[in-house]
Amino acid sequence: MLHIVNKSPLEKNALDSCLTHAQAGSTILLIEDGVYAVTKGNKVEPAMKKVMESCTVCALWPDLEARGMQDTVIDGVKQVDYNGFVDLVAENATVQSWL
Amino acid sequence: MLHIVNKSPLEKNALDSCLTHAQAGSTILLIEDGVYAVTKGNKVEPAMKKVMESCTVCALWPDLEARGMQDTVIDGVKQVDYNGFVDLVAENATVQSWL
Amino acid sequence: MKFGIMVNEGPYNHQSADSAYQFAKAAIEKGHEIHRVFFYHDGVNNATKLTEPPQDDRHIVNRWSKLAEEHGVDLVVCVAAGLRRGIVDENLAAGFRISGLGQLVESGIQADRMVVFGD
Amino acid sequence: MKFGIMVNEGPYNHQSADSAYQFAKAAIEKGHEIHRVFFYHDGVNNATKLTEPPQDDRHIVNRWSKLAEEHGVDLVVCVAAGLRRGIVDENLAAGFRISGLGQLVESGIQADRMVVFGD
Amino acid sequence: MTESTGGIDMDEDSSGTVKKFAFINRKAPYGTVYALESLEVVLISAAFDQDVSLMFIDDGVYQIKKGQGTKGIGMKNFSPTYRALEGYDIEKLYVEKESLEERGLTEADLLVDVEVLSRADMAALMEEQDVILSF
Amino acid sequence: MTESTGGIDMDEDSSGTVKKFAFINRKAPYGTVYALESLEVVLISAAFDQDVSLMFIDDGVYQIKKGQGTKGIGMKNFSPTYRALEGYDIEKLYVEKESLEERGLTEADLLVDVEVLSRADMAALMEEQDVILSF
Repeated sequence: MLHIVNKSPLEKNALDSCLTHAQAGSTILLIEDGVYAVTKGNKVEPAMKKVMESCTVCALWPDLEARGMQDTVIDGVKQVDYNGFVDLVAENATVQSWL
Repeated sequence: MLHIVNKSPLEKNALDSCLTHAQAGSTILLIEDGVYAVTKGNKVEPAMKKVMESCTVCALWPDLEARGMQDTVIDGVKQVDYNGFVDLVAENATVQSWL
Repeated sequence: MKFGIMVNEGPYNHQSADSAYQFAKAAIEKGHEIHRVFFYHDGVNNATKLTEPPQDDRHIVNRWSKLAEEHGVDLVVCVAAGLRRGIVDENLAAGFRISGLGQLVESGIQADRMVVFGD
Repeated sequence: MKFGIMVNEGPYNHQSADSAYQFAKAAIEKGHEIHRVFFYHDGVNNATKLTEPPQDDRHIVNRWSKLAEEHGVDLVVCVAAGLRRGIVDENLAAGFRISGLGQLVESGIQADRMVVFGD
Repeated sequence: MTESTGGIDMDEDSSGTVKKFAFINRKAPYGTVYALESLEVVLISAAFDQDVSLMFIDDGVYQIKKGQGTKGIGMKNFSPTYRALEGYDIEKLYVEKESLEERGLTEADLLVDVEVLSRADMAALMEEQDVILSF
Repeated sequence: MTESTGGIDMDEDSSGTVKKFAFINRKAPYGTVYALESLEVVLISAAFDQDVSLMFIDDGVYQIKKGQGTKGIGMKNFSPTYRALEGYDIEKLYVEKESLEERGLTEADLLVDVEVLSRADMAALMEEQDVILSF
């Protein structure tokens, strides 16, 4: 399953809810304001590092770059562009957006 | 100062932010999805009880009733209708909405 | 007392358009004056005359128009926000007028209170 | 592969309309098919032809129309959500059509993947 | 006509296909329109003979709280419609236990029969779906 | 014309009145339009000779993060406008220390000169205002 989160982790509970529901082996893609979750020093950094032990975490780099956060991404996060986003959707049988 | 919060306390950080900024003596009015904050058993009940020691907490009862939460309001919360909402705005020199 | 109101969300999608209306109506009934209702962000969508909600639902746009007609409330749609979202003279409902952001700041200066409704 | 897309927010106010477009464009460039883009909730506001954003900004509505024109993408606006928000034949931009919610469910059945963009 | 039927006009591709459709409701009613317009999709989906599940998690559990009365806010009370779902053969309603607990609610507060699942079971159920529409 | 001037046409009531106006920014840029459209109000407010303060708290601090580049998302990068505010005599920009810290940011990450305030000082400053516009 591909989980997509587009909300800032400190503004809304969408990421929290995603993290407590994502099964081991899932892929989590962060887009839009969701990308702040994988930036160093954010309050949710420990939670993200923990989920990365069992899930693949990706972030859309155009969204990181728009927000000036491209140089502060947590190690191990896979950065993708819109083509990579399309590939992730194609590779996973189901897609769940956490709105 | 009158603080207005219209967001669910468990979905967004608006109430949190309001509670950490409201000065003693302020009035906090909960409207729309914000009214869930003053319902018994909600995770934020202890935080609401604490702020009630130094601030007046009000809730719009038409919004409580719409959501079926009118019978489970924390003791000490002042329930107002739209007329009471108008009075609160008139009584306080400044109004801050936590969107 | 003179109240300024800012509405930041579109009708039906968020309750803020409803809350703003209920507040304005109650204020008028209590003898206060609504200095202006300023529609910004998606709030400009409150001003389209093309809205046709289901018959058993409230008609948010007509409700505003009636408030303007009966109580002379000044309903101002931000021109820049309106252009971005397709709210222009062509589809503007009765009682609304299109103007600039200066009208919002002016309302903040002239009104005794400013109340923001949004998301 | 066939993708269905659902867009739940209006243009300019939320980035989801932009993300959905960028996704659709990339999918087509990679040789996939967009089965349908279904506009629901405030997403219906993507379909107004009255939009005039500032000249130095992207034109979200025209971008969708071009996608329909060049790649035959089926852009469907929910009739009920559109009526609530004033999106009707009169202000419908080129390339969009108005239809029922069944088109969304049908897209979920026929497409290989369904991706939801919203708030 | 198109409006009331939802424009149902299945072409040959879709007849016969049965997919697992999940409608995931995470938002409170009335504050935003998502709960109401989600329900409208659910009703339409009944005509397509799919395997439909409704899941209520986070603030979505408030959608089916008993005793809603909307006269004071001037909006339509759509909560009775959840009770009508059974008549459309939509019977799989799942509510998350932890989401209820964090809000001080129990199964007795709900206006319709549901199956209460633990968060872990809800997560597992999500994983089984083919199409997930989130509101 | 109306568009570029913001329809400025002060009548007698308002000339001479100076109020403390606060623009409170709590949202990240680009994900929603609030940051951009808030900035448009701020620019217009400069023409009214009011006592204007901009406060950045919660995700609002992201609005003035250095190094924004929006080519990839196809949107306009409006962050340079914050640096132009000084030319409009809008010089009171306040950023909350705790909000920066929770996001791993420091003053050095910001693209414009600001005064960093503790949450307690920010709260006290809010209390002094006459008109608060929140975005």
